[in-house]
Amino acid sequence: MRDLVVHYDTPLGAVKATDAVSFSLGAGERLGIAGESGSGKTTMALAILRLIRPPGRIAAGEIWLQDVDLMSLSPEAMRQVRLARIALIPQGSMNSLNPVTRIKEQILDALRDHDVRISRRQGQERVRELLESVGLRPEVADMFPHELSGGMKQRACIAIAISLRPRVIIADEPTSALDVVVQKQVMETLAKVQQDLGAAVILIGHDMGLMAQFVDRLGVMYAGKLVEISPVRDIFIGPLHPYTRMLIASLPSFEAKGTFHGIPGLLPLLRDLPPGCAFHPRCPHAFDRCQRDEPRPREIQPGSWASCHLL
Amino acid sequence: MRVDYLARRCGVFVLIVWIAATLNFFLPRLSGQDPVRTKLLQQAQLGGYVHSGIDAMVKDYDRRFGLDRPLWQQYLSYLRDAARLDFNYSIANYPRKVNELIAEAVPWTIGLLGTTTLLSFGLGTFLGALLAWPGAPRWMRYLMPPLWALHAIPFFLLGLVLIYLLAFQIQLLPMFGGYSAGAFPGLNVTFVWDVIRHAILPAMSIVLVATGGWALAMRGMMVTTQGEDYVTFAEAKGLRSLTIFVRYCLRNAILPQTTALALALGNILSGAVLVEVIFGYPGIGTVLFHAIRENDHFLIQGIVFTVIVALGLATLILDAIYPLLDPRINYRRT
Amino acid sequence: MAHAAWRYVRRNLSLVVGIVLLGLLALFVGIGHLVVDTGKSRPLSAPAIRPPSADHPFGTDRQGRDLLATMVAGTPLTLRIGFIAGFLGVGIGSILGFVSAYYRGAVDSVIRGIVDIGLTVPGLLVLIIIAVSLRKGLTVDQMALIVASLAWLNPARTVRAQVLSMRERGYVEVARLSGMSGPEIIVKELMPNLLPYLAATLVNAVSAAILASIGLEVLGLGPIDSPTLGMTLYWVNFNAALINGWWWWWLAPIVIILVVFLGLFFLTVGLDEIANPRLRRAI
Amino acid sequence: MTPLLEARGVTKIFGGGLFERASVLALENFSLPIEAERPLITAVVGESGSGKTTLARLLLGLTAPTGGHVLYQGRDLRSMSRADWRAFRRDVQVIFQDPYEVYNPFYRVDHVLTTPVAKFHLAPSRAGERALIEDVLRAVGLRPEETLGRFPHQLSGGQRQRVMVARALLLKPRLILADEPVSMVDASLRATILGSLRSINAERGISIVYITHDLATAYQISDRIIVLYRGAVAEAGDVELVVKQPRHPYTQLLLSSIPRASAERTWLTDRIGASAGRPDGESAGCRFAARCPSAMSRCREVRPPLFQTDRHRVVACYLHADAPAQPIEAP
Repeated sequence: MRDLVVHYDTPLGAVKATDAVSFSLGAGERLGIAGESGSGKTTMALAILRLIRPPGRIAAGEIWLQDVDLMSLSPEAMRQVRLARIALIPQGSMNSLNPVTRIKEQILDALRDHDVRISRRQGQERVRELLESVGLRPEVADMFPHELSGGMKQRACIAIAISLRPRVIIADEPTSALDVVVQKQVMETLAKVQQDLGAAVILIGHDMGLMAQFVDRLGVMYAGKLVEISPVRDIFIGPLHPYTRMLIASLPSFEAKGTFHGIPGLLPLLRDLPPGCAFHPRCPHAFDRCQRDEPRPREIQPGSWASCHLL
Repeated sequence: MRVDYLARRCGVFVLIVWIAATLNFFLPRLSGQDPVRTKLLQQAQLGGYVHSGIDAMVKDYDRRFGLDRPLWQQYLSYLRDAARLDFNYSIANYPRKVNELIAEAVPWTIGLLGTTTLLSFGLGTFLGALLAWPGAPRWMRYLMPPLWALHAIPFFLLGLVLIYLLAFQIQLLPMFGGYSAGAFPGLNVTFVWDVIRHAILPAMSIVLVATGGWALAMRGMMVTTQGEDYVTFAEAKGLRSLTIFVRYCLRNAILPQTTALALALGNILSGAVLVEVIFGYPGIGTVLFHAIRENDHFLIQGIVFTVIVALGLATLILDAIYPLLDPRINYRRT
Repeated sequence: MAHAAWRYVRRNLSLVVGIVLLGLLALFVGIGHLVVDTGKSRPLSAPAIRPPSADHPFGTDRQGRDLLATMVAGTPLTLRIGFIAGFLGVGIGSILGFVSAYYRGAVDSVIRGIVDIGLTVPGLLVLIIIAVSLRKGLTVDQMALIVASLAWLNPARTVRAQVLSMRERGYVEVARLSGMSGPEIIVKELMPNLLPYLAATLVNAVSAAILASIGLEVLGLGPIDSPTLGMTLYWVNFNAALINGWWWWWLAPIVIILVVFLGLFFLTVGLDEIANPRLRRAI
Repeated sequence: MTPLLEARGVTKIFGGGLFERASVLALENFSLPIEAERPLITAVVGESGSGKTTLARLLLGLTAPTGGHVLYQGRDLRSMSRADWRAFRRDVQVIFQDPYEVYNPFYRVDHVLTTPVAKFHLAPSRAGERALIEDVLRAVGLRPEETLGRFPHQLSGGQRQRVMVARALLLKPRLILADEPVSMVDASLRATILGSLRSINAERGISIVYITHDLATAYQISDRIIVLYRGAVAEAGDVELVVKQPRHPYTQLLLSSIPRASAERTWLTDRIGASAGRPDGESAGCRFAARCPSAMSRCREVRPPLFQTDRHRVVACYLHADAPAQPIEAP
């Protein structure tokens, strides 16, 4: 992804949901994108699949999948890419499955629309195989979404996502509504299927603990900008950007009891962002340059990028 | 689970039938004196060749519903009659039985009402769905304002306008009645064609108005479903827009539309009664109109009871169909 | 609140169209009463069957009524029936809806049962039975009461549904924990959010009541001697004005009824837009 | 000393009426005394369906228990007079979970603050009211001029939740019941709100019952903790003991399932976790038996009592049957 800019047209003027976001993803790599609400992380994920609907629109930027710029594809060509090469696992809290059709139908209709010619029997077999690979009993194929628990619904979505052996899986807060025990089982399933497929995973979320334990590299977004992106171990050992540092410090931990380091100030409103670096009103190290010009992302250490005037 | 859902629906139906009979019995007695009896006596004094029959009827009426009899006994005998669908003789067209008159009129109303309701529901739902589909042709958008305006007018009003334009001015279609005066009813092509020509205007006045309503409702529902999460995920699955439109949006938007149909049956029928009166169409509506004009209580009560029961049945059928469309119904209690 | 309301009206076209239509009607009736002698709406007060002319702008009918006078006198009567029945219906309906939704229990299931069944039964037929039984000379107000007897069903259902959804909201519990009593919560917490819905339900009820009253009158069950719009249509049908080509006889009532229904319809759409605006989310 | 608020052998069953389907046992024989003298922060931790929100509504008197008693200063809520209820409302206040649901869209946010002041006559004059409100707003880290006069949709989730905390402070309660107060708030603001709850307890001596699914925040803020599993207490006691040396298999499973925000990678194991499956129906024995790795036959027959394994910890598990069992409260 190079310099992606997504605008939302509102009665109060165009709002930049993501602003010049760039990053690269290796084959089979697990990249985490962490950020709080309004940071633009979900918008960025939907932009990759070109699913931004009005009033939103992709204003600028390129998204390369190996040697193809997705922005240049025709709508029909882009449709072919979805699921076959880039698949989405939706948010856990949403009702992402069609409430009135059985699970097997929702797997087979994806295969059919990607011109996969298989007989009915082969279809049933493929469905059973997919459900088993995500730890679901074969009977689930004939059940309706309302008959499944939260965890089972997410596993069904994972089964759908991997049905065409995609190269990239985007998981947008896949376990946000699940209990912590079920979350672990779902994430273990995701890890296993990713290894079997050798696919790359982009995990979008706000749970820093989940990021620490699952991803290889972590990007942190704030007010539509990618403020830092580094290997996950380095981020937790020595975070570069002040926001990342304060975010990690605010997390409840089992070591330091009774200490509370919140980040003062308010979350920024995308429609009237402060000049210069968007974080400067809340940043304890802010100095005059931070209020004037916007910091550019620079490679501070090999593989670690951050955009902050301090560095 | 489905059985007790249906059992409850049948219970509601039986309740509706009981209420129809009770309304018929108690409402006339609201004003203290018994209007049915006064009408009978008036008819008896008229005399004429049917005199003797009317006298017998008055005696029989007094025997069963005489004011000396306790009210609940009268009520019980009325319920027994209603259960046997026996509504006595029609006072105005004695010696013809009320059931005969109703039986003659019912096919016409079912023909008119059945076809127009299904036509307007089907057309309206399809049109509404299409209007919400981004892939729909551009000119469809200009269809919205006229549908809006038509939807606000009562059926019979449009009926009057249509009669004036298409029947009176251009004489394209017959203006009145169910079939030409001289035609001899029979299952031959000419008679059937004659009936159809007579039914076109009444049918049009219902369909043009009702279709707008269904289209508006469906379009609203389609717009809501298009915003649902399972549609976003369907797009992310790379499904063809037609698959998404039919199997994800339409399939879910049709549910509230069916419920709305069940609720709207009562109003549709009330509107149709007036259309029949305006067109002199030989259905239940016109028979009711004449019965009212001649104060023929037995005929009025017979028609009201039959129509309420028929509507209760139609609602029951729709309720039975609904779980087939929505699998969640038999899972959780309604 | 006033500023927000004005911004909505400017952006809310249907509300404006509705108000304009009903305004025109009010103007017509208002000026009519000044200019026209409504006495002429009685039979034999003008030569029969005259097409529109200088001294009878709307023409005359077979019984010798001047149609302009009839329209000017009749329209307010029909609207009166609609408003009385509408207000009574919404009044009774919302109280029942409130009580059953807020206090739940046996009361709720009884009211819900009556409303659900009441709405499946075609209202017009029940009204016919009532009207036929009270056959002796009906007045306009009696007509309104008859229509009102069923007009409360729909408002009860919509208000109950609204209150049920609001009652579960967190702010009702916060209000209770802040020391507010049941009735206070209804007035202070639920009522303000309900007003836009109530307004839309009221306009709907008035529209339905007018339709029902015209329906009864066309069937001949209306107040025989009063010049309401429905009775005019009854005489149109009674004298087969259509077949005889007396077009002016039915054109006037139809145009007015059209304006009434269209006006009320756009008003409802406009009020619905205010009740649940889709644009109220801040980014 | 009679506790300020006490749940004694409380049971709550939903449904089970004439027409309803199977009844749902939300809470079973739950006891919790809350003293006012030693203002503690008690955390109640459990997954969805553990009965923790039902417990909150029972303690607030918003729903009546099917069995057992909820006592305010020794008096059962159901037999309290209007005056008792007013005192109860002043002494026990609440912070709800969803900051978007608790504000009436028709009013400005000031409405949730001015109503309790008016209803409980907390301030003699308008100026007094203004001062009181500004004081509690500052106590939760909000600037009054940035908050008052605004409509709810003009404030962020975090700001709204802090206004709710301020509202609870207005009445100077002796107990605040917080039902998942930070689960819908962003991480950076979560710590600020938890911090203000902690300081309220320490500086103003207000006991707090903190209900959550997040064991980490529970550990960080509370003094004692109760772990609920499907309506029954699995383990309870001093938070250091329960979290650092968990005894009940369920508590151990909870702790091992939480991904730690640290550089070490201990969370992901390669085997597929036991498929959660849908827990089978109401078993007479321990409700965790179906998922418990060390379940014994005894576990499936009889509900385990609370065994007192340490001075400040009880565990409902037969693995510790050697410890003395607490008598089951007579409902």
